[in-house]
Amino acid sequence: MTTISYREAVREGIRAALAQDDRVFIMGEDIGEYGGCYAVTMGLLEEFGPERVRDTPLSESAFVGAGIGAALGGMLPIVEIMTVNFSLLALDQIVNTAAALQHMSGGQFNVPLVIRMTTGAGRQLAAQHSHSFDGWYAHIPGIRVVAPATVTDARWMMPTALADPDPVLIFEHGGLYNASGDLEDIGPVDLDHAAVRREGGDVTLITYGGTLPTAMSAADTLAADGIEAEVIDLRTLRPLDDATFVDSVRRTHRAVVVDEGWRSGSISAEVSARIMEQAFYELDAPVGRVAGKEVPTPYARHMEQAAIPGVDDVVAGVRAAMRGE
Amino acid sequence: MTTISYREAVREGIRAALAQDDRVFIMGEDIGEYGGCYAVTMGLLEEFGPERVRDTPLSESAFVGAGIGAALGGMLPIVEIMTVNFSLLALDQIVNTAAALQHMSGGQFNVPLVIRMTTGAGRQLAAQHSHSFDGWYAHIPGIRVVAPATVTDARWMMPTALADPDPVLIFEHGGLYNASGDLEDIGPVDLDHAAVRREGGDVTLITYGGTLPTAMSAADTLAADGIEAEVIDLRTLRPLDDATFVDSVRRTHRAVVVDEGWRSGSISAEVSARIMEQAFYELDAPVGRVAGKEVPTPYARHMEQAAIPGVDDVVAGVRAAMRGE
Amino acid sequence: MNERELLRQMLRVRRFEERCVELYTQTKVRGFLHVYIGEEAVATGVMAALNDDDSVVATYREHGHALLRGMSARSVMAEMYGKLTGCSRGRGGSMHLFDKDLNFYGGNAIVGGGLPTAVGLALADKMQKRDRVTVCFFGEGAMAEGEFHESMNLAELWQLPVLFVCENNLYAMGTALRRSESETNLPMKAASYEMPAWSVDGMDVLAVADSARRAVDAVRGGGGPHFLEARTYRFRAHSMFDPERYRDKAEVEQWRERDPIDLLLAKLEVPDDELAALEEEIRVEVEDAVDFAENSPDEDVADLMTFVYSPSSTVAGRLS
Amino acid sequence: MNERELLRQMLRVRRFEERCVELYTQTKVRGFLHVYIGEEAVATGVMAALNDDDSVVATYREHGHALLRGMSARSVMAEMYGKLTGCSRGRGGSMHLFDKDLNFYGGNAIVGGGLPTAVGLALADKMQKRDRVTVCFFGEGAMAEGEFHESMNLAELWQLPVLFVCENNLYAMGTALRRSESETNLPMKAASYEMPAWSVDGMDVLAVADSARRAVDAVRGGGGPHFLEARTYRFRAHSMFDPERYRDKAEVEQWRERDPIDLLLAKLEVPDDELAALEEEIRVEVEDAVDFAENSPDEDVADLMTFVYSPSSTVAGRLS
Ligand SMILES: Cc1ncc(C[n+]2csc(CCOP(=O)(O)OP(=O)(O)O)c2C)c(N)n1
Ligand SMILES: Cc1ncc(C[n+]2csc(CCOP(=O)(O)OP(=O)(O)O)c2C)c(N)n1
Ligand SMILES: [Mg+2]
Ligand SMILES: [Mg+2]
Repeated sequence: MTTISYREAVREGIRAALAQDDRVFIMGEDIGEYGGCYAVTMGLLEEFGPERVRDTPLSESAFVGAGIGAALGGMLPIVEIMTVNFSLLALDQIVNTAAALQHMSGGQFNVPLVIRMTTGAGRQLAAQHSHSFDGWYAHIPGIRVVAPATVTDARWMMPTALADPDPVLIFEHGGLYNASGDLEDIGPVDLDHAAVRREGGDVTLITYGGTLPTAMSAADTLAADGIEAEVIDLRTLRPLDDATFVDSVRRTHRAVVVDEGWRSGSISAEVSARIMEQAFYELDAPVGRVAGKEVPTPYARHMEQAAIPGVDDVVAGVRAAMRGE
Repeated sequence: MTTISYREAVREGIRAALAQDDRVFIMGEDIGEYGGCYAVTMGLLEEFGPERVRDTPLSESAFVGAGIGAALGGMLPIVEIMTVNFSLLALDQIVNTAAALQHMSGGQFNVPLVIRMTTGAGRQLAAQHSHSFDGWYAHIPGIRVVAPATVTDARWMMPTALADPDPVLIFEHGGLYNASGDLEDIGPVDLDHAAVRREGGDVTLITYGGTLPTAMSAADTLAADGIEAEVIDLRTLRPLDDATFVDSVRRTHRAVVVDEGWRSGSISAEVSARIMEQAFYELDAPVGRVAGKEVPTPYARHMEQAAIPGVDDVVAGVRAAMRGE
Repeated sequence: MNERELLRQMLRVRRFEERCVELYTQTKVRGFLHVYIGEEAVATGVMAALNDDDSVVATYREHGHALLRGMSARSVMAEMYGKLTGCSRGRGGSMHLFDKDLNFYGGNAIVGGGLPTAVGLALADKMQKRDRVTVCFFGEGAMAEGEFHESMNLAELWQLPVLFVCENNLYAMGTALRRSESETNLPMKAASYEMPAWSVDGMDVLAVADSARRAVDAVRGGGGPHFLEARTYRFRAHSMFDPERYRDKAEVEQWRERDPIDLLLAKLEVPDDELAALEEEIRVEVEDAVDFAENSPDEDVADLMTFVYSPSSTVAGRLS
Repeated sequence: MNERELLRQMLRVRRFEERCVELYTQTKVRGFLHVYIGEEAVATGVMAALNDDDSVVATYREHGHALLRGMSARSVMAEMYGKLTGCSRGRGGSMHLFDKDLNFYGGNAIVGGGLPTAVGLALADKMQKRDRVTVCFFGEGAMAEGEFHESMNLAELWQLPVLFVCENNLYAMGTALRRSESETNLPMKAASYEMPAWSVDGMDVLAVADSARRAVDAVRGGGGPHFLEARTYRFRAHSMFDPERYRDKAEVEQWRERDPIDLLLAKLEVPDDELAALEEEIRVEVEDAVDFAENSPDEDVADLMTFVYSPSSTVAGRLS
């Protein structure tokens, strides 16, 4: 087993796909000559050339839309949007075309498009570079939304995403790029199922992406106090694998959802509502939510940290759940 | 008391604002010479002239952004986006600028902008003209999201929205334009509070906008069976007035949320999660959701109707809640 | 395509749409209905220049494009009736006609929204070294949208085999061109991307066919994207909800004198009986389509959730 | 503004930013940092043409614009330190500098995102019959965005008092202009909106000042929007995370020979002691700003939720 960074793992996922299938190409702003804003695509231009590692002008709507057209034309495009906030410029193409086309055409056209973007706060990039719209995108039928939280998933979600006949959005948390971990040779990730990252019988911690490390640390802290948390990594935000977390809650009778997105209308609300619907009578306490503060992300480090869930917040959330609050 | 249509009520709200305050103007596609895509602004051009009733080219991002700039420059713009789906083209301006600017500038700049748009299905306009992103927008801090469900609210939300120092999005359900009702002379609507549209002690029905009539009809049907539903019209989707619906649930011990938006990640999930958090121990049954099917809206009438909540669905949802399911 | 065939196609589209308008009034067809009446020469002329495996992207005003591309009147009419036998199973309606077998990518009701798709189709053709052209139709109103600008730039920068056809009917709903564009000379706009561009009389189907042939040949020959403005006019309202307050009756009348069908008829010497036979043939085709639609089944409501995801998707399996 | 003052302002911006780079290396300043080194003549020349009540919209590369518009080095530096005394209370950082009193609308990190705001500010001025001009700065990379296109059209269509200043430094991050625009003659693009446009040597502050004066006067005089391209170059990396693989060292060196400060110094005959005094004055100002920032308090975390909504909003009252 090798230890690599999350950044390298994402790159390896892309590289392997480019090497294996001629239909695969990647396009986006500064992915080629610059080497990628977050250096994810560094070296790919040299290896695969400018046709398949295609720098685009600043025009999110057109190049995402071109990804749709290219997918319809038989290619398997990977489109990189530099930062989640900029994806709003392409939202018309994603929602009104990519997600809707198949249904709208009565099943004639599917769109095998993969869109990757960097999400999340923690790097003092302020309000136009730091949000977490991952859970928000999960509202849209017709697309699949996934978020690799580990090095292994960062590597192995790509082949599953490319094999998917429909649009897949991959959210890579910017705070994870420098994280290192063991790369397991698991092959393409099963994106239909959440992963249990830690077993425990006292409470279920449900999270994904950038907050998985936070939840895992919190679980360690809690374990020292005798509280065993089961930590579930959703992996896929749409469609939600509710069976996995509902089963867990049926055993633990308590749940806390951890999510960096703004609390109201976040994926944590949906998880809470599903547990309400499917396991209400099994609950010993209300499902808690530890989510992002509802504020455009501030630049100053202490303010930014206060805006996103930290280990202490998760620990406090679990303790409240244990008290039945 | 006069009986007027919802369309006329919206128009009267705009007309009165234009007449009362020189800073108010309205812009959007075909609001002037054409008379408005849904005839809402018919006659305003003639009354107020082309400077204040300003037709724009097809460029949602720029004219919404120009609304932001004009608001910063001391005007009180009302921007019309013809249909909710097209607002995705302007989402960058709404989320990355209008909603974020005040916080990002440390409180220096507020944006008193009102954006109106038509939302919702039911008119066989298919997948690019029929969605309900109302609840989705409610995820964004920095904006207020409101939805008039009655003729009176359609008339009287506008002055409150214009008096708001911050961006307000008004969602008008297209299915309501032709509905008529009594116009009450209530003055500017209190947008900080939900409205109890019907009192009842057995179950709380929580809804807003286009599905209020559906919920009211369902309540009538249920009353015939001896089930008295309290019907709450949220009015404002962001920020949610949870006190009103949580109080009601504390009395009824059961709740069903009715919402045309796609179920996963809808406002109904947030309402459910808040009841979970604030009234878990008062609940006799899990909070139910009667929401839109997660599908791009189909054209065929029977399919479209199957995709959105109807009276029968609400009745069934309440009966399930009464059975404790 | 010979001149008789161009005439036949234009007439076919005209009669089909006239029938649609009637059916709308009878509430058989619902939603938004945008007819192409008056503009038929544009798509008729352009389609004549295409090969079978070329791709077409159109707008919500696309009944004509669909028929001209080879879709049957039955599948289009049934779609407008919302029936299962419609091209899109009745899920799309008038604004969302598609046909995969014909590379007809529809049917986009977001103004400007089809342009990036066309760019991508052309990119796929180029990358796969296929000898295909993608034609993208849009109205002059779409040219104010950012997606127009971004798409033109991308297509030219990457030298993609796409032909942009602007159907300039002078109005975007009620907005006259001079109120939507500061520069109303549209080829000048294309020139600002260094894209070869020219205008053609969109009422003269022979002129359109000729221009389109030149443009398509240039694109296919590796000349990069081209832009063609067809100057035309819609004789009817924008949609069925349009009081037409924004233009003079006189202006409409003036343009009606240049009805593309009449212009071609004036040029060809079609004997009365031949014309009558043609009209009859078309009448039969249209009425057959109406009968077909009337007698077609609705889609089963139980299938509502199909095709949100592909049948082969594991997601679809889980949701059904 | 006289030539000595132009020199002083350019030097001030240069020294301030050089210090920022040091502070970044020392991890005092964080996030993304984009410096304007090499491009100072552009904003210096343009700002010299503005009145006090004119409005300015800039980008994330806006330290210079902020200082030149009249913001104190203290408020800018404290902002970059993330301190409460910063212009935006430390919430914005380098990319989000704002000053309401100076009509400085910042500070937009969405490429192209500021253009619609500028259009709206100019619209407000026009509707209120105020004799003001709005200047909007952006990079040549922004011109590929749809928001550029839509904004240009709207401004020209409505004849708004706005000056669009394109800071063409030849690169958008690592993307050379010829790889981002099919037409690299930028005034041609403006011309496609019928907007008067010209280019100026962005390394020659006197030329910029002269061009900007002409443009601002024309805009203020009712001549509608104008477009000015300033041809410049950034001497440093795009941001602090840029390996600069996309351009030759030689190219950079060539441009450095046209350093705007050196060019002006060569023209003016500034005695050594005067220059030394000027440098010292600036050093003192910059160090004072650093001290100020170092010694300023952080914002109280308890205030995190303020200014999501206006303090006068009933929403804000409910949420606090
Ligand atoms: C993005 C978007 N904005 C607005 C509309 C509403 N709308 C539909 S058609 C139309 C006019 C389009 O005019 P043009 O492009 O000239 O095409 P035409 O209808 O004249 O064929 C408008 C404003 C839309 N469908 N999409
Ligand atoms: C909409 C959007 N897309 C991408 C980015 C990332 N980005 C930041 S600056 C930049 C280059 C902009 O180049 P240009 O407009 O020429 O300005 P310069 O940096 O050269 O001053 C890019 C791609 C962004 N901030 N916003
Ligand atoms: Mg038109
Ligand atoms: Mg640049």
